[in-house]
Amino acid sequence: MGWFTKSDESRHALPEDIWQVCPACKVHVLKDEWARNLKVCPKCNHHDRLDCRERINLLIDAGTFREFGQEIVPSDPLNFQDAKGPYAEKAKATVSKLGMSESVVTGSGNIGQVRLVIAVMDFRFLGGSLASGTGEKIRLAIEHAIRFRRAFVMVSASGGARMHEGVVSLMQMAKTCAALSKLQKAGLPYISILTDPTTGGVSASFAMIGDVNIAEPGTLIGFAGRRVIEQTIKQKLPKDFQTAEYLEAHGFVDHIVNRSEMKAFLSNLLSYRQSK
Amino acid sequence: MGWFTKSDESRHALPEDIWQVCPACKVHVLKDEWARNLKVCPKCNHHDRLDCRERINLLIDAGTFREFGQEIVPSDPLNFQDAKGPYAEKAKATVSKLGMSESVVTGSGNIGQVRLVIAVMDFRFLGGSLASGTGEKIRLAIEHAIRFRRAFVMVSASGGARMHEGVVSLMQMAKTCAALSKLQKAGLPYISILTDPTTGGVSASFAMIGDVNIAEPGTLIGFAGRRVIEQTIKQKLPKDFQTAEYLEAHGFVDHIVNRSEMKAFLSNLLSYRQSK
Amino acid sequence: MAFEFESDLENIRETIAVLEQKSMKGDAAASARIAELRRKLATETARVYSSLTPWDRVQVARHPGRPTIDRYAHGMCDDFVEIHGDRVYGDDPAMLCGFARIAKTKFMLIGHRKGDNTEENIKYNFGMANPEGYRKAMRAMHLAEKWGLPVVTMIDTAGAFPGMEAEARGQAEAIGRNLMEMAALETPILSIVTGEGGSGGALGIAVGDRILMLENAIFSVISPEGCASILWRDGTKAPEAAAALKLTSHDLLGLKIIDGIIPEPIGGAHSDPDGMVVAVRQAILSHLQAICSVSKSRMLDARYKKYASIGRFVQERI
Amino acid sequence: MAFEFESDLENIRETIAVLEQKSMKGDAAASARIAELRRKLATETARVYSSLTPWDRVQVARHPGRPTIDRYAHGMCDDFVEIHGDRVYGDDPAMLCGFARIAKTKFMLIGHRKGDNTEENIKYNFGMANPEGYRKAMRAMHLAEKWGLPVVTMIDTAGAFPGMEAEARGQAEAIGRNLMEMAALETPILSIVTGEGGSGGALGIAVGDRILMLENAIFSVISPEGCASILWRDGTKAPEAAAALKLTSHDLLGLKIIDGIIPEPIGGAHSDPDGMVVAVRQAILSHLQAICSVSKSRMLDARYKKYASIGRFVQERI
Ligand SMILES: [Zn+2]
Ligand SMILES: [Zn+2]
Repeated sequence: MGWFTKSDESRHALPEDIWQVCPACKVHVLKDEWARNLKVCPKCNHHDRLDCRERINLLIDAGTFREFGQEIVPSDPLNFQDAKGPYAEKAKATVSKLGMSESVVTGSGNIGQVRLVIAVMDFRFLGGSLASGTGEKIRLAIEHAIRFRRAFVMVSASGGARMHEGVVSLMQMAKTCAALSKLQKAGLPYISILTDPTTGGVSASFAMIGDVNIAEPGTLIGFAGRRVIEQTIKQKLPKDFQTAEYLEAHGFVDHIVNRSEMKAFLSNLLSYRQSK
Repeated sequence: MGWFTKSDESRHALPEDIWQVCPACKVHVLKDEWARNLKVCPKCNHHDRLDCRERINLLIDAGTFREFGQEIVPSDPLNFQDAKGPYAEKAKATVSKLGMSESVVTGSGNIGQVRLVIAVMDFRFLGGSLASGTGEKIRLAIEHAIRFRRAFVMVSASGGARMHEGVVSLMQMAKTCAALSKLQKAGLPYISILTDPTTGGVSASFAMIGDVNIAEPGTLIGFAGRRVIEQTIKQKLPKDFQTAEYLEAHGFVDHIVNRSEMKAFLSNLLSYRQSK
Repeated sequence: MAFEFESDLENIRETIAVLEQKSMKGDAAASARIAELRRKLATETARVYSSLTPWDRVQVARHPGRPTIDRYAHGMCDDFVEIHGDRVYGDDPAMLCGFARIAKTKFMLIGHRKGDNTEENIKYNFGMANPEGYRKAMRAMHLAEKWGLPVVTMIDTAGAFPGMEAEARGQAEAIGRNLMEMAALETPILSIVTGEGGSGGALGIAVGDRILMLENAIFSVISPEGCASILWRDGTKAPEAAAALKLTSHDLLGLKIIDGIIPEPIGGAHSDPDGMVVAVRQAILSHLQAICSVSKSRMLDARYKKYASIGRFVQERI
Repeated sequence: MAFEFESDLENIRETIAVLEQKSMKGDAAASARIAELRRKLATETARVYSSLTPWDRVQVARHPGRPTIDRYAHGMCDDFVEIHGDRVYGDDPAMLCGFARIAKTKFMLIGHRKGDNTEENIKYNFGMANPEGYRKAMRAMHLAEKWGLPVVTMIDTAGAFPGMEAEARGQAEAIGRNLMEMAALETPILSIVTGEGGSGGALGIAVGDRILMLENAIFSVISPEGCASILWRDGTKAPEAAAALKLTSHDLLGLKIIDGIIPEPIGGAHSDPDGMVVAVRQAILSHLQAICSVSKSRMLDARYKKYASIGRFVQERI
């Protein structure tokens, strides 16, 4: 376990910016090691968040990813404005800052011999919130999967629906699930990968209804927020509440898979699809 | 409430055999009143067991019932013999004593304008046990319902599978449910009426999977026996455990209906079937 | 219960009450004045209710005197047979399901259940369903599909219940599954938001071929209070949030999220519950007739297109 | 663990053990005698196991050394991916479900899970599933149906768990629903009773296109002890009840309830678990090939006829 130092002394002897502090156990890990370990803490196995490009690189064979629907960007159906100003500006700034058009990236790509359709949410984009552009991109990806009879893999990471788009955003839950019902009818596999965090309207739509639900260890998965629940029931919640492990024990997650094994697991799982 | 006396004195002044004692609350009721009240205790609403003829008279318009499969009688696939002697003799004696061929009576009949197929179990026949003849009669009744596109109504009253026929009897659970899966596919209504008692292999096959499950008040409904459960979990069970009311609260019974209202309820319920 | 925006109306009502006492004692002038004030009350009520702010409507939508689903079920239906249970865990009293008939029109009625008083509200968990409520609703819909009955859902909830047990038993899964299965349900679905249409807990039974709203009902991705405390960092900005969220029936008709508005009696549904029930009854009859007249495959196509088209603002990009 | 009917064998085994000690000390005569005794043990074992009484077989079927489903899953499969949960309430460790592959043959493996030791047995509830186990199994079957995989179920349970919570969560409903849905499942099902096939809890995953039994497995409507205490009013009459119930593989093949017997290694599955696993592997491969070769509609017809014909003894009426 050479990646993280054992003594404070040796740590302080090195320049600050080469260290990554694990958000969970606070251990210091060399940034190189942290990256090589796929942002997973070598000490406590905390799975730190990946952005959509990192996730696609993790799961899809290099050079095979073809992105869909980059022309779909946020819309502002409500002309929404809050205390900090117009949503339109905030969204525009996010798009240009992150260089991605919405909170999800969709496309097709290969894992070995298998070509599949994948949608990957990015929590950096307004908390991975589900908005009209997000829902539309996911719907189009699912329809692509149906057209080409490919499996659909959804990687969720979201705080829920984007309130700046009001009910239009809420309705993306219905839209994406309607597309999934078509996928279901077409007999095509739907794998849902739940990553930290998968909550609110995303958990209550496409994320929990995979043919197979896979989660990374420790992932926060839940409908209502912890604080809201504690206020409602006026008691403290168990520590493991709403973790992937809790969800597995309660019958909602099929398998918890370490990040380093995720691609192999997914590849093997999809090999069970029988060509009809 | 003139049916039952208020004083012991007046009761003792009358000949013994005109009284019915309620098995639940021990109140004495005049036999005439007891019968007129459909064997329901006017004091505590205890629903005493009906035999199959009484049940058919209760539910089906007089003169419209046509029985099926009277030629099906118990068979003895195992040549079963226990401490008391051969099952074949016991079964034969039961048939001749009760004047019915098996533990279920099946047929078609009318409720108002609607003709339906009905199967009624009789607890007097070896505890209403499910045996090969029972299963076969139920299967044939369901197939009749499918052929003539009628609703199927099952009135259960059984302690479970008849062990004298071994696995042949167990397999009647699969047989009847297979027939129900055909009824389901044909889009025909299946109403399950659970009467006291509905337990064991009957509860774990056709009785609990109605489109609509109806029960009489206080009906014992359960898979395992109370004593077995108490021995297993080493604690006392709640008083209402395995009652119709308990099952309704736990999501398995749609409606609890008093005997006097059962026919009208059933008739009204079936009126919701849309002719396609 | 009176609202802030009703203070003028409340003053008139109080004056009428005082005059009525006098009138009973034989004061003829008072009687005349009462008649005049009643006319004024009607005019003023109409004026006030025609210019409600979104936040006002939130109050009206939540008014405890609004008809509950029990009132609709028994007031507008000529027959109603409740069915219980999800067949896996329990029977959720916060979700009412049953066979319903209006004249010759039969359907499956499904909806959130609020109470008429505190006791009922506690029993019905204030209309906030648990997973077993959503699963019971789905079971009822599949039963309707099998028996050839259309489905009418009535939405009136602050949201799905945010409880520990609800999470443990899969609140998210239950709602998500409903969304998927409703999209493919082979029987017509008419959804009516009668009061509060709160977030995923509302949507969980609202994937209709048509969605109607009562005039003063609201339908929102989040409560105005919740939105205000997150985006304004100040819960008292709920009125601003309510306006920004475009949660009223008129806003949502404009956004083409909903398909129609059922007008409320002047003064709101709570001021004339019976009148409201009659209006909903009529709306159900006419809309069911329309959606039941198309073929199954066209209905499913149209339902898919309806939801697929929400949020495609290609021409209005930021 | 040794059975009563194995007492002769046990004597030989003990003698061998004593002689082995001597042999290790260089006693050549002992070595020769050991070889002789080993041959005798093999012959005697074959003799004893070829004439087991039904009650003997009950003991063998329950032997803690028999291969469990985990042993099969990992011993015979080239790959196994467990899936968890019923998606409504929990994940029942007493029911194992997962994608499985033997060479190029892929299927969904589902079965009761007993443990290899006390700790595991407690964890797996001694192979007695709760409703969520049956519901997980059904979910796995529907998943197999969707993905085009056949289903292999392995039955080894004393029965469905008779607990208070199991009743509250619908043990009866869960089993009944499985019976109905398995009958219509649009993918082939191969069921193998590997140990105890106890009553409804066994049948709940046993509605196969073919049902096989391991030679010493049992399949019964009730445990012999239960039957004896009810019909003989004497639990010690279990051996008589076991005989009367016709619960052995040979009896049930004769009654045409099952479709085949998988022979066990001489001395029973527990005496050579690896050999047993290999035999089951072969049986799965050959039977799956057969049942997967017919069309879907013929398969469903045949499945229906199979169950419809059980218990039609028109010619043998009492
Ligand atoms: Zn760490
Ligand atoms: Zn009584």
